[in-house]
Amino acid sequence: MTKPWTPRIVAFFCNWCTYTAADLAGVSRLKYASNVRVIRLMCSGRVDPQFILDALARGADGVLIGGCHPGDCHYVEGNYKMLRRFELLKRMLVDFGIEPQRVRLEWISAAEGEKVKTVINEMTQQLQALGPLGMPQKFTAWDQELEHLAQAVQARDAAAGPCPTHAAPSPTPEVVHV
Amino acid sequence: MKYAYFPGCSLKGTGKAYEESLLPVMKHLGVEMQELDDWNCCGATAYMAVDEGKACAAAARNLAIAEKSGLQQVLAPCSACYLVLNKTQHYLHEYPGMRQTVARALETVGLRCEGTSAVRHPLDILLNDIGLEAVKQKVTRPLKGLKVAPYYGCQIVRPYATFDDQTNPTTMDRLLEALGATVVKWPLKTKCCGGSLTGTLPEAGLRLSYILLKEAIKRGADVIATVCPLCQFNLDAYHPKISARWEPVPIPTVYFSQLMGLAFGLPDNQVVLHRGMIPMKPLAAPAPAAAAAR
Amino acid sequence: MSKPKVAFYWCASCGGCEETVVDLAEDILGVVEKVDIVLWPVAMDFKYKDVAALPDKSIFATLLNGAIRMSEQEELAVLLRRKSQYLIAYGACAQLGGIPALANQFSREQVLKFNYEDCPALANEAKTRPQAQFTEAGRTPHLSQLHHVVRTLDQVVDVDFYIPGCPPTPNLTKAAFEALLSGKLPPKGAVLAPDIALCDECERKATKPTDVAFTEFKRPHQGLWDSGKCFLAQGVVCMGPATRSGCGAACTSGNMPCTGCFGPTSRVRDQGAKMLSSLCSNVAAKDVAGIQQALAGIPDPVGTFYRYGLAKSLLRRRVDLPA
Amino acid sequence: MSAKKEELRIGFYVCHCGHNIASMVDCVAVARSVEKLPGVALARDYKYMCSDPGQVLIQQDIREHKLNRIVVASCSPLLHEHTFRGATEAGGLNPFYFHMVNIREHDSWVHTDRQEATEKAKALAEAAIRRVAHHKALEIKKVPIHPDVLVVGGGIAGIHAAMTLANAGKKVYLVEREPSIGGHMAKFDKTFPTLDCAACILTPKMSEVGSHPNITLWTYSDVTKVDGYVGNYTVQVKRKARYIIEDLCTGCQDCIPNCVFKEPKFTDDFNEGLGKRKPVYIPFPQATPQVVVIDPEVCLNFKRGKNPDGSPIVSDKCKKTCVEACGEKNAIDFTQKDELKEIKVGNIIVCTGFKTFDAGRVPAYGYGTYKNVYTSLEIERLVNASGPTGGEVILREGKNPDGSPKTPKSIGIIHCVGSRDKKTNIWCSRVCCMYSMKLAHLLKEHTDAELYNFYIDMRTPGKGYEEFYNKLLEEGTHFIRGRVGEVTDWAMTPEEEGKLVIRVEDTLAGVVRRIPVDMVVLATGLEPQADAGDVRRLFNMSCGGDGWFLERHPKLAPVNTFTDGVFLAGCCQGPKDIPDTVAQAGAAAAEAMVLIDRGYVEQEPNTAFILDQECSGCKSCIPLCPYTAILFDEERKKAYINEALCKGCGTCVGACPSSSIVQNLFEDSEIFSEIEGVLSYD
Repeated sequence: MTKPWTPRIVAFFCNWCTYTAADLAGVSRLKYASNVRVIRLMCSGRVDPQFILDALARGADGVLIGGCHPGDCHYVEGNYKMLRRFELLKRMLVDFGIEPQRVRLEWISAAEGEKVKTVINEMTQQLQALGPLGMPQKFTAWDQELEHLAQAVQARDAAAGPCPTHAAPSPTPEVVHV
Repeated sequence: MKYAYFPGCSLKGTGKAYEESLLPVMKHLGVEMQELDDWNCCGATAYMAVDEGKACAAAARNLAIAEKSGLQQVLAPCSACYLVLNKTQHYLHEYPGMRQTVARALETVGLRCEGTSAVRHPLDILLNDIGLEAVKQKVTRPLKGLKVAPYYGCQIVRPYATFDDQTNPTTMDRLLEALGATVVKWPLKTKCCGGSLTGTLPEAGLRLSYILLKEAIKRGADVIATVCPLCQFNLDAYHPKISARWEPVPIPTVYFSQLMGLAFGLPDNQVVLHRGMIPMKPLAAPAPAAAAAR
Repeated sequence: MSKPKVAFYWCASCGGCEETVVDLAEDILGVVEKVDIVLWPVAMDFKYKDVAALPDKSIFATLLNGAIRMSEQEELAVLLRRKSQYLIAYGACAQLGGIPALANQFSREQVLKFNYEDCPALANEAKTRPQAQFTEAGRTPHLSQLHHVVRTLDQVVDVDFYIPGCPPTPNLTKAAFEALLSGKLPPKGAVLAPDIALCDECERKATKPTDVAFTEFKRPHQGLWDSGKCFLAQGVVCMGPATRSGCGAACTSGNMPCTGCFGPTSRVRDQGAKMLSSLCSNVAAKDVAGIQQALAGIPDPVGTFYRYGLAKSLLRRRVDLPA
Repeated sequence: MSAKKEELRIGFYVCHCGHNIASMVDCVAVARSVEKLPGVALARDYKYMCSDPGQVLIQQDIREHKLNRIVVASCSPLLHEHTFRGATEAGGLNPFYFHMVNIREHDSWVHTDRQEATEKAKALAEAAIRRVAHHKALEIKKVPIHPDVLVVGGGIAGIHAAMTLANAGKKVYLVEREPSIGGHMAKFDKTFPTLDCAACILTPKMSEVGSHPNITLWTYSDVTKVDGYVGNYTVQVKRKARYIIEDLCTGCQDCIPNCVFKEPKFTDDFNEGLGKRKPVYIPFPQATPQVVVIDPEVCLNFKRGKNPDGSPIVSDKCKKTCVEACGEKNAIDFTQKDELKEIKVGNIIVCTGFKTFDAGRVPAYGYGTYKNVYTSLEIERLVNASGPTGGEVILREGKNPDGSPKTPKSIGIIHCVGSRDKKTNIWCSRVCCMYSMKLAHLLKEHTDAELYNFYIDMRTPGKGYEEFYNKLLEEGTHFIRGRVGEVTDWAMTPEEEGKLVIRVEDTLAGVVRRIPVDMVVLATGLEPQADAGDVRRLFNMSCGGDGWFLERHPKLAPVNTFTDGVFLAGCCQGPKDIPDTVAQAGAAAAEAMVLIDRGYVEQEPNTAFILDQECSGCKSCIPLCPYTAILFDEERKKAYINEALCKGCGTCVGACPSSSIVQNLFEDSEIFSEIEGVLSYD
């Protein structure tokens, strides 16, 4: 049985606001889509854009970053730093052909369990409409041209017969890895 | 400023005085009103109670025509039209099911309603788009000494508080004050006029009209200013019956737009005070000095 | 006893890397003295079939420059890998994709269409395009084909070491030869340059304030720059903080900001993302409009942050292009 | 690489949490799936991991199976990370070789499909397994706690918390922004349900605070800045100029009758505007400290306008009869300026209280339109013997034929004004039913009027509360169930003439009623203070969506906040009555004492450090640190982090362009492996 495709969301939540809000959503037994996987960081300022790109490259269909509301950061201004990165990253991802809805930054305070639910459900819905990003599959597809060529060369070489191996092997200096 | 104008049935019939006075006033203020081409019944409140889907479709057809006209603002002076168009707009945004129903219905006549236009009330436009300063500048005959009871009725504030407070609206108060009138303290601003009960259950309906009229007189009002054709009709047309059942409460009820026309010094045929059944006392003539200064 | 065999090869590159080998000047003599060159198309006449005829692993080291852009390049890369004990990605293109990899923002069709049809400087009324093969006079030669994707060398074959740079400096090249020949080699996969960012050796470092807060960004052509002051302090995007050192800060010494050709340090997975992170974090504005206004000075983030590293970036390529 | 890499032996435990997890997540399947992952030595499922046997299980397994990493999949790490780190340590491992997976709050409780929830649990578990492989042994830092405590707000909560601490021998700074402590409680006449006089029970406590050797009382003062962290807060307090030298004022109040203003003519806030005061005044007779205050806004010795530093301009135009009256005490100082004090404390208790709902926001009830509509707090002052009328209940409008003020013959009390209402505040203010009945009782006692209570529901959960309700019913107070539609003055019958008419649907009788009364009392609800947002930011707390300060856990940490060393008490956390407020204040004091008596706090070792060899000295990180923990070594041209100042946000790590900064517990490799893990499911 093959399951119908559903989007994968990797979420980076700050410890103090959004992660706590997600805990609150749990305590309040709110129900939301199970597509999201939360990674806890101390602050949204810790979110390295590499994490976002890595998540996308590894198969996430969307990335959600959750931080404290502006002015409310537990570490004073970490969320502003994330906001600034996000603004340029969003633009850059469009240049990479990635729909802006796939990467989302939300301010969710510790009290906003309800918002965790709405944001995740909304994002799931949007990604469902966009369809898979499927980077790992894309990488494989892109590299098929290598395989095709390798096969063609092999076929040609086989037709040409084995390599003459008359030349002497090169003397190898002793290798010491330092 | 240009608005799509949705008159609705009343302004072409019982509420003729509203249209006859509002159009010149708006023109005088430099507002252009373009009557919607081929508009139809707003559905009114009764239709909503029978079949929301069909009522919305009927109302949405008007919105669709407005969208097609390219005018994003729909001016709906009649309270019932204003409410129904607004309600339809809300339903289209909030209920996907309703959006589909309406879309299917409109499709059959080759129309689409995106729900993008804003439904506006004349008071909203006067206060927020034109501004009281512009209104004041047009006043040539301040309504000095005229005591007015501002009567908003129910539909422009309930259930949607779009541009004014729900229990104590003040936009008309401020407008009347800008015209130079005195606004009487009148806690019945949004009380029921009796609505259609005046015809179907007169004992209940007329009683409500009677309370409004009685309280207006008691609080020293010379005239009641209204925004709604049905309110105006109820408060104006049933005096003989009310008088027979309770007591005579002879106070005129006019549209705010008529008072505006009066204050702007527009000709009688644009103020149309003669349309009321209870005549309004003529204003005291302006002091000669003030008249000369104009 | 015969000397170790060495091969030089070039793929999708401009030839600058070859120049570096020549730039070794008299030192090249020392190198040539100790090795036998078995392949060097830019300088000497060998045939591919000569290489193909060599036993596997019989070449001691191959220095390959250029990205892998064409089928022929890939074929040679595979062949040289098989024949070599050490395969070294030489220069930014082989290591990171380099300038040719900027084509990863476009499809093969877009590239061909522009170059053979739309390019304003072109006279090709017949809109002739290169063909993979054609038959003339009874013979059917095969031509190399453009791949869809520009790749780094290590995305095609296993690579032992990397010498970074566009082009690599003679010093690094010499040092690499010395290490190879003496056998004192770092662990496999190493980049043969210091693992610290460029600022370390940039003379302007001292002029960078500790409280930089960007209100705008400028591109190099948009002003005249103080030749002694940190570019970032002047609001010019300089990739130095996110780029490996080892070039001797050649660009900043020439009053041009670093563009990142040495690639990231070993700890970084995506050079562009890290540079973006560092620059944006230090923008002064706190509101979206202000932030966007400041960042408007970076109109082409992909071209700015991945000028050399697009093929090696985490996403590798514009994602919606055909394979 | 130093020693040979140790073989990874991870122990994995998935908790059923009774049915909380097991009902939605197939715990056995999760354990079986994790078992197959590289590095996993054993995987178990267990009913309650946080129980003693659960913890012992971990310890035994560490010893018997030579485990060197532990992963527990259960509830939120914010709840039990500490527990399991403890178990890991007790088993002989460094506690930071542990990682926790949240499959309850983030999984079983929020999803409805068992298969999906199980898949998610597997993915989260795999992420932790991959992550924990990168964990390093870390050491917990112990930081000493400064033993002094700051209590902010001098209402009953602040008073009780300060007294509790002071009596235990702790030094307390009590900061209150009004000229006197006492808060709302000082305004009340009697308290429900016992009807004991508020002043009688409060004022002894107030004067005790004023004279306690361990309490430094700063009234008329604001906290303006808070720096530092648990155990080591540096707090700046602005002592507003009251133009009286507190130490010299004896509280004789001779200055007040001698003020050049013969009659009091300025709004008296303490009496809710029902009374008047002079420019020099004492808010109420029992005020603590017994020190007068001069209001520069109205005192004739000041000019209107401000000096460049914001202080009022002294005109010296007044005859200064007050100074004369003060005589040799010389306590009046017109040149006094606001003074900034800096104190060091280890813990902070926030008791900033509430404000009452602005009744004008419900125009239908006529507050501000009809003079005889009152708020409940106005009535508290009106029935109070030391209030503006000496306890006589007289109407604002209307006179008897003989010209004397009128006493109401009928009074309507409207409940839930600004409470349980979507248009204003949705919460129940908890105290209004009870205080409305108290006021009904007091008003009846004072006036013998007919009393009507208009309620939606009667809410009397509390000791003796329901009994009080019964007593009121017996007293003959009318209770009408229904939300009042409006208060109006249009009369329909002769009896209604000149009265206020309350229109209400009596939902028990099923009729719409019109009840004419002389006086309407609006039982206004409780709201967060207007500046709650600023206070929250000042102390780095969170607010709920409704604006009340947020406790760390509604049940298990009701007086803690998300900031260690900052505690809550009283109505700033949510509406509550005096007994609950006092209980909470005691709890907050106890929580502070826990830290003080232990003497140190443990700091999560999630600080960042810079790889010295790798740092290029680009200085990108330095401006990013809000704690100035990153410094530049000018000699070596490299940046370094002062670990003592680092709070562990990781912002510099995310921004280092050459990845040369590492955050303990949140290393790049740990997070990358987590990303890989969460995406590993099919």
